[in-house]
Amino acid sequence: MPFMSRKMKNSLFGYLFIFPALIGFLLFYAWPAGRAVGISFTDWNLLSEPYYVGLDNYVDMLEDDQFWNGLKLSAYYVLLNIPLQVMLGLFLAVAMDRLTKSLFVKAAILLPYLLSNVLVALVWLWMLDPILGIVNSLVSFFGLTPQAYLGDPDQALVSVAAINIWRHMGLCAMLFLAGLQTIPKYLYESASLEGVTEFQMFRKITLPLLRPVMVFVLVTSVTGSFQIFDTIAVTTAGGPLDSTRVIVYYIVQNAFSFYKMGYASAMSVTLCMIMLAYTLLQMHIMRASESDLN
Amino acid sequence: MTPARCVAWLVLITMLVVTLFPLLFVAKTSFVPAGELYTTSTQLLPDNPTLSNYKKIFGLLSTEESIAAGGSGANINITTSMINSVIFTGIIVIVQTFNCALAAYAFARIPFYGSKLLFGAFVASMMIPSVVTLIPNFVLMRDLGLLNSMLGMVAPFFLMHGFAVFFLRQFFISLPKDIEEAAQLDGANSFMIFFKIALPLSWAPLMTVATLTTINMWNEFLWPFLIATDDSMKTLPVALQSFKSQTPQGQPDWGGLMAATVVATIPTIIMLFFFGRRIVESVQFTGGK
Amino acid sequence: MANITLKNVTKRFDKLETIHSVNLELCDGEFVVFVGPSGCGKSTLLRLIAGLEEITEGVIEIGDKNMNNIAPANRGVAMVFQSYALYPHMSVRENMSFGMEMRGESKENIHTRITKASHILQLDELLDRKPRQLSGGQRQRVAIGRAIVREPDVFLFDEPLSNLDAELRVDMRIQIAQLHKKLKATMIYVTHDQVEAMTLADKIVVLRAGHIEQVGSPMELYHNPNNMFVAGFIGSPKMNFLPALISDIEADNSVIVAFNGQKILFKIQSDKLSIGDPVTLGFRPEHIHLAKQEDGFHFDITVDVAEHLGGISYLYSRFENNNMTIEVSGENVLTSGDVLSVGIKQSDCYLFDQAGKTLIERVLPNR
Amino acid sequence: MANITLKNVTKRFDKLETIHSVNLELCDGEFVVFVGPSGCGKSTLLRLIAGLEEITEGVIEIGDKNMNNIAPANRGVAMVFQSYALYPHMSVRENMSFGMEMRGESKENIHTRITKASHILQLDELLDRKPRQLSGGQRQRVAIGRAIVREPDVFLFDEPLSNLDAELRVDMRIQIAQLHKKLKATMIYVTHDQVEAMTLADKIVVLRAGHIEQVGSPMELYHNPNNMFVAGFIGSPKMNFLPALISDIEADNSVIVAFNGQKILFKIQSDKLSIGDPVTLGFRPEHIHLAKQEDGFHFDITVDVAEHLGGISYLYSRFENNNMTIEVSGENVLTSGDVLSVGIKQSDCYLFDQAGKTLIERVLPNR
Amino acid sequence: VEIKYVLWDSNQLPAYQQCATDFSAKHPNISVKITQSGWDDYWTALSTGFVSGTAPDVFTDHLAKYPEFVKNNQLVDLSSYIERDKLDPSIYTDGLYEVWGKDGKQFGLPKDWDTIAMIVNMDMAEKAGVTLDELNFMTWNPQDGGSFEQIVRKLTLDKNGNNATSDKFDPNNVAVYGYQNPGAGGMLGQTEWSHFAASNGFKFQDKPWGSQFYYDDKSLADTLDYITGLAKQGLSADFKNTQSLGSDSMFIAGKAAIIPQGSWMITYFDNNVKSKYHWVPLPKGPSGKRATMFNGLADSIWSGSQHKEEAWQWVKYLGSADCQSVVASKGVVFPAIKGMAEKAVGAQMQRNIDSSAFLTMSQSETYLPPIAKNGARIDSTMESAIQSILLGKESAQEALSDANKKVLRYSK
Ligand SMILES: Nc1ncnc2c1ncn2[C@@H]1O[C@H](COP(=O)(O)OP(=O)(O)OP(=O)(O)O)[C@@H](O)[C@H]1O
Ligand SMILES: Nc1ncnc2c1ncn2[C@@H]1O[C@H](COP(=O)(O)OP(=O)(O)OP(=O)(O)O)[C@@H](O)[C@H]1O
Ligand SMILES: [Mg+2]
Ligand SMILES: [Mg+2]
Repeated sequence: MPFMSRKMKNSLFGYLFIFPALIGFLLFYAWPAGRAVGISFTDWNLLSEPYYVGLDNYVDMLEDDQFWNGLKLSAYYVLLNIPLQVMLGLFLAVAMDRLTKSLFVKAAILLPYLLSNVLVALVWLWMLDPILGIVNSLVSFFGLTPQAYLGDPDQALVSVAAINIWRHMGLCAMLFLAGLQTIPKYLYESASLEGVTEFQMFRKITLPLLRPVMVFVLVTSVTGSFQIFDTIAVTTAGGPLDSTRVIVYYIVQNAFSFYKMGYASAMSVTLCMIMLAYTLLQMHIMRASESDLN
Repeated sequence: MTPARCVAWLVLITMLVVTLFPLLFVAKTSFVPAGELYTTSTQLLPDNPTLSNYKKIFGLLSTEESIAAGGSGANINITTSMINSVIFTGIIVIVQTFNCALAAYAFARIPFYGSKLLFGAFVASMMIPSVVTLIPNFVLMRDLGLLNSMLGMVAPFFLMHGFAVFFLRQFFISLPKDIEEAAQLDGANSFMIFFKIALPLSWAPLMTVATLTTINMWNEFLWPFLIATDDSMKTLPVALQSFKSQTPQGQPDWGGLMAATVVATIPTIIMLFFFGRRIVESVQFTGGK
Repeated sequence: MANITLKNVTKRFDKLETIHSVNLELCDGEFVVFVGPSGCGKSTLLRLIAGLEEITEGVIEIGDKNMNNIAPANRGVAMVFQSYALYPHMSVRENMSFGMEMRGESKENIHTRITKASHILQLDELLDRKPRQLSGGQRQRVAIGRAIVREPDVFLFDEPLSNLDAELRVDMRIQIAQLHKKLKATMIYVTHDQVEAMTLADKIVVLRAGHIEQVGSPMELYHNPNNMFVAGFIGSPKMNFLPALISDIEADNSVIVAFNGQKILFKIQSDKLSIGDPVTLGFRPEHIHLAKQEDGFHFDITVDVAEHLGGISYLYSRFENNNMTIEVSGENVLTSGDVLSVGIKQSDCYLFDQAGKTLIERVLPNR
Repeated sequence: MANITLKNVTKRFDKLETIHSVNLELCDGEFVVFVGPSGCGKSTLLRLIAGLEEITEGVIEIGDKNMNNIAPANRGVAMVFQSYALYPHMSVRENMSFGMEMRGESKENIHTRITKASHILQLDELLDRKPRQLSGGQRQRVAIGRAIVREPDVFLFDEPLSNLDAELRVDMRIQIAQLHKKLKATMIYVTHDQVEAMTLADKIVVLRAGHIEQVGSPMELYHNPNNMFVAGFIGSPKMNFLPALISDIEADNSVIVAFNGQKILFKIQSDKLSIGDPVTLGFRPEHIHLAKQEDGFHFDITVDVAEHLGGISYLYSRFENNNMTIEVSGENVLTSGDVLSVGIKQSDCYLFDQAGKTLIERVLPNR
Repeated sequence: VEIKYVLWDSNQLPAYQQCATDFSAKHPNISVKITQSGWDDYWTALSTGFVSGTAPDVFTDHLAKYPEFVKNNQLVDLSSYIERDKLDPSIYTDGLYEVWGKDGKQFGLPKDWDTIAMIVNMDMAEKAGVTLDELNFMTWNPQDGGSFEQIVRKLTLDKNGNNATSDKFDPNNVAVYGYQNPGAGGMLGQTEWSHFAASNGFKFQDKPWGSQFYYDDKSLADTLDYITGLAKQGLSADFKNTQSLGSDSMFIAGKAAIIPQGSWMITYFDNNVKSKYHWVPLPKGPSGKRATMFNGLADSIWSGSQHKEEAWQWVKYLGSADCQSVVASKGVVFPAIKGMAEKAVGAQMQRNIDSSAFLTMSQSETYLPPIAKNGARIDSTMESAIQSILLGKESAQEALSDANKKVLRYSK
């Protein structure tokens, strides 16, 4: 088709390639999301007809302490969760790449992720029970002071973060491990001849070349953490003393307990915007669309 | 072994212990008879190991026996739900991974109108809270008459997932360009390059995504729960949810829950060992100089 | 029909202009060699012709058809990449058959062609290996094989023999020459090897920093380089350049050049020259004799370094403050510090004006 | 001290044995060149010495210390990879400084060394580019630069100049020779270029299919190749081989060889020879004259292809059913089909027995 | 016609399955398909069903949830059916029928009821010299705790085996807690505090559906102060230490000697408690009476049902003596129809479970759980407030006053 410019031809191919995914996106994401934006301007309790209230929901939201508290807790949770999770995941991945190729280690590291969120939460709920749990009995065994963990407003969110780190560390490691495979081995050979230490190789070769995957992990794990719900629903239900009532928990509560779907939608839209802004920033800063390998 | 490596090994082993310990706890609890759950909760081994929890899972106990063993009286057809789960997960993993790989490749390599915007939108799809999508999607399934059907169960998942698209694209951008250029000169069109070059070179990320999708879908509860109301359609997590809390204040049937977990996890563990090798056995990019 | 025309082809990477408005016409079935210093734009030109890079300005035509918007796949070219670009996940055989499969060649056809090519390239025993299990030279041969089995209209070879040993290289060179004869395809060949360039080319294109310096047959370039750059670039070791002066201009374009106290008459266009102008004399190392020549210059040099290669030796020497390289054939035991008297025939001398442009137009030897 | 000893070094990839029990001693400060056909194991040997591959059997010692279990980082070697192995995310400058920085060299030190190296390698203007923005030859120079700024005890060069143009190549060759003189480091150098091998090497190691065929100085190999393989491999174009016969054995190791109806006496060990044995005569292309020589063979050849390179021409010819390559210097217009009478001096002849082993031991020219 | 019916308690599933079988025998044209799902998922599925029009025809309803459904017309008003079929509401235990009605409409037929009692570890009681008699007749007041507290003190042991009546008792190293408060309890305090408070004169609400709430009443504040005080003295575990597995598990594990719990847990405890135990009535409070929340479930019909008539037949059957006697005979819960509870207790007796304490409680002063729209929000507010009291972050009176203000706003 010589009458078509290269760009047009590319576009044809491009859309053919994304066609199935695009359908899925439009049907199951774009349309509900668009609807949610619409609903956010209404008062809707799920069961009866919504009616238009303009920006009321957004105004309410700005004045709602619980909303701000939820956002703050979510942000705090992300800060507790991500650095450690990513660092541990990275360490594991590098260890699996450079230390041992053992399939057992690989499988073992991913095992926690095989359990569903809810199950993981239940298991830890049990183990972290201050009186009956095995963790405190280990803690006492080592002569330390038993803690209340999920029951203590000061520790609850940290405990939830720890649970999630435990579950997701292996996932992170898997993602990074896949990323490590793209780094040509000869770079390490070359570096090792230059007398570069393992740690320096990590810093100067692995990390920079892992960038595309790193952006991915950062974006998905941060936005994923922002959406933490299951674990909290199972372990603390937002308590004690609201110390774990993170934003999504609050949104779900509004939607399905308080039947305030309009308000929940407004908060969802806002949350979505915040995450999107973060994502765009992160992807821009880390040049997500470029790879140094090309 | 250098000291750095020794330290690394130590840390790795510590992390392995921390990782595995709770799982041992799960396994242990699955062998604890009701009534000893709380008295042995700080022990590593059960005092009187029993298989009754497993019998419960496999429906080998009558309802009354099962209730007496601290369980619920729910009837579980584990074979059916296991088969359903395999079909459900299988369809999604295969179709979704394929669709996402296609899309990811286009986003990485084909400069088409609107690609940046659409990619952004796909990434953003991961950030839409499920509160927002649940009901519209459910209504859509109802309107399409897909309630209680396998198609309805897989519908929101099998066409695309932002996670997979994003992940795979990040790999496709790292593929050596000159190899694809060589393929272009060899007369391959974009589809051929995708199938013959990009896909085979991306075994590691593809397997990683497939593995993660398998795990997620194997555990997916809410959607199949809502769609599949028929016993014959239930997936494993839906069938096993009766081991979770029954009443607002009640405790789950811990022993049953843990046994169910062990049983439900075994297929994924097998899969992990099966695919694990592929995951890291990637092609090194040594086609060049 | 695969004549190739480049019209004002310009290529910029970001702001960096690498190819500057290049014009070039290559005839169908011609064997064209691109030479030029490292980084002058040879590979870039090939990639532009193949369509792997978009041209910033200008037009590329193959077989009289504008190719600017034609995808690489449809240009009918095969290329040996400087970096090989083998498919890492495919065996050697698959690497070679891929292109043919894409074009729907029959199984037998593919098989015969691969068998033949792998035989020529001495790859028979490696057909089932993956690229990572090959040595550098073996990979390079696979890259060649991948291109030649395709039998396209246009071949683009980017230093295809650089990693092969001398013997294989000669072999391959001959094979490529034969292939060219057989297929009558247009071939563009980038090389740094003088012998390859001189022996294979119908036409050599000398590039410098994104410009074309001269286009011509090998003998033309050897005997009549346009300028000092081409003169220095064609021939190895490089031509020696020494400063001289115009001491007199007689009628009839007879110019007398003074060098080392000797004066010799050259028959050259004298229009733009005036007495006292500095000029540059060029002598090729292989034209310098260890004895005074009748009708020519002679002078004494001091050997700095002597390299003995067996059949010939290179003497890196000094004349006054100029470096001189001399090729001496036959056994000898010359070494550093030796002072030699050397001579060169007038007919072997090259002469360039101040701007480096040639002053002598030689008649090519011809049977 | 960086003498290198290989004792029974064997390397197997899976089941494939690539290096077969190699023994080699390289002295401290020596310049050693590895040559051999493509795929013979040169790169593998370098990688074994560097410690990038584990040796399957045997011992490698550097400076008399067993290196088998020493990490590459601690062997004190720098290597130019055949595939360059540049860090794709670092600029040229960073590529070169990386190793030094990591070893804590001072900023100024790094700076001066890089400035110097980049000047030598003509990379000054490319220091801030990333590898992907470089041409093939530029990348190769960066790879060289990265190795030489390190100034280690042992250099391993794997075809470091293969992608450079002739002029640059000569330059670089001289620079490497000077570097060797200055640093007195042990250098191992893989090349396919005869000139490089002959001019740089203190010692040449000829490899074939994972075996060492011969070790010696360039002149030794040129004049006294152990066998036909080495004879054929050293020197370009390749030596011509023609079949001959032992027609008579006189006393005193005087053997008479019959070829083309001519009989000539060679002074060689006659113990293992008997009358009527077939032998192989070797003539180097550069030793064949276009005239009958006193004391030597002469015969008529038919030119198949004539390659004119300017200063010299190669005539690919036939004598009876044997291919012959002849180097002719000076201008000429010989071409395909010409029949020439050629001669060769007895002293330029090589002679090999049936198994290909040399029969003549020559005294090397020496001042 | 197939009627879809859902419930959340799997313990009851066998009984209702039996009912369904019997029902189908009587109504050959109607079959009943029962689906059971756990508490949380149950309500999610139900909401989605309402929104999308795919909810089950009949479902087990809860007092805390139904006001919202009523408000949004999701429930069928049964009064006309009841009238038509001349159903007699007085067969149900008093109060159970009325709470499911509003303004003359009726939204459910009662299926069962529950009360609260205390379960006591008798091995410990015997060791501490506490008799069953003493336990059966405990008294309580917010000042000194009455005989209840005395018993609790005797049952509380530190690591060295000293009980809390002794001077040597170490409140920071308790091995067994005499009494364990289950938690904060939200707006109901069903097992947590409402029984203490009610016996201290507390009242939730002016009337069902009323907009007046009395959470700021001193009677409640005193009660909560008292409960908080128990933990301070080491007689109960701290609130924050009991939020994971909770008091039930502590009791089963032998870490708590007495806990309050509802009748729906009878079977569970019997299956899990290995030591000797006994259910005893709640203590009498300052009012001189025992008090317990009297709560019940009902079956409702969804207004979107396509088969309302058949659904009604099923609901009617569920609320009939035929079905409820089946339920009673299984001894899982106490059916709503008068006299059936005794039958259930009898059935339990046959399994060596003495659940008569619950009957006793049902015959003492009972009160209904509060009913209001925006129940979930009120619940959430109260939960936070009471947590902060139990955690010692705020004084009871203050926290309750603040909370009640919010509650009043929501209930308007
Ligand atoms: N990883 C590998 N697995 C199997 N065989 C290999 C591997 N690497 C190299 N070889 C084989 O070992 C032999 C020696 O390879 P090596 O790279 O040392 O050759 P070389 O002498 O450097 O050749 P060249 O001049 O072509 O670079 C070759 O035949 C090659 O095919
Ligand atoms: N992607 C790029 N971005 C910027 N500059 C580039 C890029 N690719 C090539 N160049 C520059 O363009 C010039 C020409 O490069 P090219 O690869 O065509 O050289 P070449 O003639 O093939 O050299 P060589 O003989 O070394 O392979 C070089 O100076 C190179 O640095
Ligand atoms: Mg190039
Ligand atoms: Mg090599």
